[in-house]
Amino acid sequence: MSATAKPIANTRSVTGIPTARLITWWVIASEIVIFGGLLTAYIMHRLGHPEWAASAAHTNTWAGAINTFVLLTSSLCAVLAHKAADAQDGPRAARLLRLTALGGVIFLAIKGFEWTTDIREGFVISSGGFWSYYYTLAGLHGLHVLAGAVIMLIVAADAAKNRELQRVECIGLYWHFVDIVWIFLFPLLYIAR
Amino acid sequence: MTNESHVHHPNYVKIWAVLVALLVISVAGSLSSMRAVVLVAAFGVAIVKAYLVAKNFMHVTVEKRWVPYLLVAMIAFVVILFAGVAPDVMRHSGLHWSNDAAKQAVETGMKAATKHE
Amino acid sequence: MYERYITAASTYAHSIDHLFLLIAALVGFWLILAEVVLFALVIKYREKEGRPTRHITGEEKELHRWITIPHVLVILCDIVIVVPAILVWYNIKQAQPPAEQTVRVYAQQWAWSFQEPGPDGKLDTEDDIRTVGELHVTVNATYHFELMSRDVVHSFAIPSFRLKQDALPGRTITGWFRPNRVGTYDIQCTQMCGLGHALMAGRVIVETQQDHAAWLIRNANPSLASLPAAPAPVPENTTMAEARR
Amino acid sequence: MSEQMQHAGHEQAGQDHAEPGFFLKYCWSTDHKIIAMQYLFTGMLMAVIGGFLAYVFRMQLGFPNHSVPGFGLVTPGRYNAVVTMHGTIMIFWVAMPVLIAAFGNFLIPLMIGCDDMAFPRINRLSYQIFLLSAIVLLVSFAVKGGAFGGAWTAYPPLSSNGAYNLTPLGAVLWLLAVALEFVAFLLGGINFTVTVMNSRAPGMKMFDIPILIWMIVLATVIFMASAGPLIAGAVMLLFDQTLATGFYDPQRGGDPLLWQHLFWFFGHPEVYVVLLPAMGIVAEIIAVFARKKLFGYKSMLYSTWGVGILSFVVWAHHQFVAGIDPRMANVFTVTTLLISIPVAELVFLYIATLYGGSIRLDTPMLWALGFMAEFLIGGVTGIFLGSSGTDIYLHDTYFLVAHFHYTFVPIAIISVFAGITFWFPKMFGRMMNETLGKIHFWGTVIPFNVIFIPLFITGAAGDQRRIYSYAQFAEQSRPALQHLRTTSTIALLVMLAFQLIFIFNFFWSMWNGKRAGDNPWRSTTLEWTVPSPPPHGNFAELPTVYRGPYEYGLPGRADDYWPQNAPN
Repeated sequence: MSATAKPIANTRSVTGIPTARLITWWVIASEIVIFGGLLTAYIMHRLGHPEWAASAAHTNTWAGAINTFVLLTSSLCAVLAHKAADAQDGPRAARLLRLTALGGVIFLAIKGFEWTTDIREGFVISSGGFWSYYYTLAGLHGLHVLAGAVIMLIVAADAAKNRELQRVECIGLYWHFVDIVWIFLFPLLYIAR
Repeated sequence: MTNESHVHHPNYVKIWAVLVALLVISVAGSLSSMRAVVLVAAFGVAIVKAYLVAKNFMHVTVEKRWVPYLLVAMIAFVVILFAGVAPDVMRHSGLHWSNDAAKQAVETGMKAATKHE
Repeated sequence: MYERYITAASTYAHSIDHLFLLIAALVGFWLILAEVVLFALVIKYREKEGRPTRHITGEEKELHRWITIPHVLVILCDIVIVVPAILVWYNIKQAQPPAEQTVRVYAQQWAWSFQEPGPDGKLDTEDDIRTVGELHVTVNATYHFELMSRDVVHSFAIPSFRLKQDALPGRTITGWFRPNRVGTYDIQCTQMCGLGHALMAGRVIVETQQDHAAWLIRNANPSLASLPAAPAPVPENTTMAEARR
Repeated sequence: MSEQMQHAGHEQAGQDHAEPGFFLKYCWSTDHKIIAMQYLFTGMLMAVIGGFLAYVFRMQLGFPNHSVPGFGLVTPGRYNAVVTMHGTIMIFWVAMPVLIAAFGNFLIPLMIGCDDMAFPRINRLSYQIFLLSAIVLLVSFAVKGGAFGGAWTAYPPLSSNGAYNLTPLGAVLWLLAVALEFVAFLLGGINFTVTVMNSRAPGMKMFDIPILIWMIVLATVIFMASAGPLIAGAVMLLFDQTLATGFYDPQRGGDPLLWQHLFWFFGHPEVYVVLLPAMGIVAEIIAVFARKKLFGYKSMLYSTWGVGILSFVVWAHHQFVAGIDPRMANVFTVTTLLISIPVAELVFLYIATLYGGSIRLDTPMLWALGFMAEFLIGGVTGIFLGSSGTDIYLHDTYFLVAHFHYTFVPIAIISVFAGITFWFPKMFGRMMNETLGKIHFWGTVIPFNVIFIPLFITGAAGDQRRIYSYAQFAEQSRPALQHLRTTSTIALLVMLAFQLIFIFNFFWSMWNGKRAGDNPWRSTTLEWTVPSPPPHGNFAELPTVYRGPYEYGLPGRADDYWPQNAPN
């Protein structure tokens, strides 16, 4: 994994932003329109269908709030990992990244508990307009959390050996974006009624 | 790859504390019975939180100028989409058309909801 | 010119045809001009021994004029097109003249069915006439139609009327037409609607007032029918096959 | 998908220096040139399939209810599947992979002067996902119920409900294939953008980038920004098909119009996604063969930006009569005609580039000029459809079909042939045969016009599209119209026959063509400074750029061209 094995194209930086961070920004830009499209559809239907409020009342606001707290805290760990990586402290960055990934796992566990309860009460994805959007939006977001956590662990394994430390910041950027999406999903799915 | 830091690291724990405080506000707001309070506490706070994360954790403000422009442009495209679609999908009737199915769904849904309460 | 290819049988058919011709004239002029210039330049500047090319950046004022002037003219033509285009649209799809008759059109896989008022001239009364595949209308009367679909997206098109409107399930869309020529014309479905899309044909029969009145009497109520073999009104959800039986 | 991206970025970057085996070299390579060839050949294979489908339905239309040789009787269900697949394949599996992915992969690193893409393994992954998507699509022909037949626009509830489309499996596979294809192009496109932004040769400033590279990057950015909502929409449609949700089902709180909006919000920019690379190819070629600097490089660039941005605000002109609020149609008519402003500017600039040149009519130039002459027709006929008033009548008729084929055939066929004949020497180190090339050119372009001019007339006479037989329609089954349809079919057969010449020329020249040398066309851009075909790593010594890409015919120089990397 020496830097020379990379193509020179990868090491150039005409814009002044390293390629790894540049591609992360583009990935985030493309994710904005994906989530944006889904949220647009949901918001339009939600505003047009006041009766969905009754369904929305069944969601567990406390589970959503705890999950928001978990993600905010994991974001803190991610940015502290970035700080550690900037200080060339790979092992510390790795520890913090693993903590971030743990946050992601806790998030998914709470989500799993929440969905199990919903499904037990008979609210499945095909139970109505609100529930379809609820599961699709949270599911797509959960998939991003899962993916982020897996990548985070891979980056952490390298960072522990002080390798590829620039990736710590990139995965952090992605994680903060996932966090921001949840910051909007929380009021949209759990509070508005 | 340069390992020189391009950002100055603020006190992240303090920002996290502010974010958690905002979260408490939005949850507390949701317990209010006034619709306006709920909505402001929910969405006003969400925008502030998103801004804080983008500024302090993602360092958008110290990144090259075009990066925030790019992200805002993407949001603008979504807004254009919303503006173009809402007259047909969000509203249930318009000039010479009426979305009977949606109207009926709202009506029966609202009836069921009031009966429930 | 247009009528050589397809009859114009409604009041707004000609306004669409005229718009078509206007656009054809304007864009035709630009198309021919551009093609002529293109070919002329290719012929004029074919490679010749000893003739060097000219080094031009395209930012020289006296040359860029040749782009700017036609460009401004193109924008003028755009305005000349967009104003009548919107006017035609407005008159057909937005402004609706008051209805003399209202009919209901149902699209389904793969048939058109119609609900027309009986002799009393009102919809949703006992003497309503329900037909499948055939719409009977009076010439020179303004019709409103309420368009609905029972399953997927269809499109209600009568080429001779220059009429087209998609039918969406769950929605009622209102439109109008005023036939001005007696005859029988095709109704097409122009939105892919599944296996029988190409078989989803109908006919609109434009009749004189007398003929239409006679048709109404024949079909409105079997007990009033002058002919013993008059078909019974077709129930709303009959398929085409059943109706033909 | 970001997961795969980050993951791929994490693997070992080492290149085997020992001679790799066939599989590693051609199927598992991260070399941008090999990946370009993979895209090119997959695209060409899909073009053969798409062309065969065109042959099948044109035979049915030209000679109704006769068994089609090589296919059999075209039943209504088969007809629907064949037209649906023709549209889907030609746009997503021919135009996109060949124009953007193949030319982009091959040319971006060469033209900006670096050794590979910034993320070679993402590039490889992109092709692998693309290949998978193509296989999924082709498999759908073989499943129970057959391939999806609900048109390439896949409007629900027809596409979402198996009871309506009668191809429950085919519809799901179709949607999966399209979604996978989008993922492949998002991965590839983001890689393109990052490479061009960050990995340019020293000295290559914004306005020194060849216009083709600009256009490919703008196209991928437009794709990325417009595909997002449709990806979300596709997930919703997939759930409607498989999990019994009701996103698009009006009986259950959904709205079928939502899909139409999401689809066309992507679908219209998609036109420019494939148009821009095609125009870029043509620009490169006319500059070289007219020995001229592009007329107004910056105006060209700004117009392209204008087209890109405007393409996001015109989408509902595909839906004028689809049941949208009629007042919205006025907004979209105005924006649609606005787009003619930058496009007219572009066309004028292209034509003006010829002025004062020294034009050689080699095969690539013939194709490039053919593109301009034919695309003009496609462009101006769009005005009829963008004007809401005439669209009421012309919407979904063969007039529309002829219009967009006059845009898409120049884009996906003519400009691709221009690009292949132009860069063939660089790709394979040998020249293509000029005589065969010219025969193929005339044998393609003349029948192309004979196919589609009659269809303008049948469309104006009221022929609606996607109809396997007009027997049910009295006005449409007149013999005069049938003669036109038959003419069109025969012209298609002629055009297809001439493609055999191209296939022969392509493979014959690959091994037997005249050796090309580094710079057979005496061009200025960087890809012509390396050996043909370029070795692994492209440049023996990475170049430095001193000037813009189109310095032809400078007075006072011995050569009539001045390469970008020549210090003086």
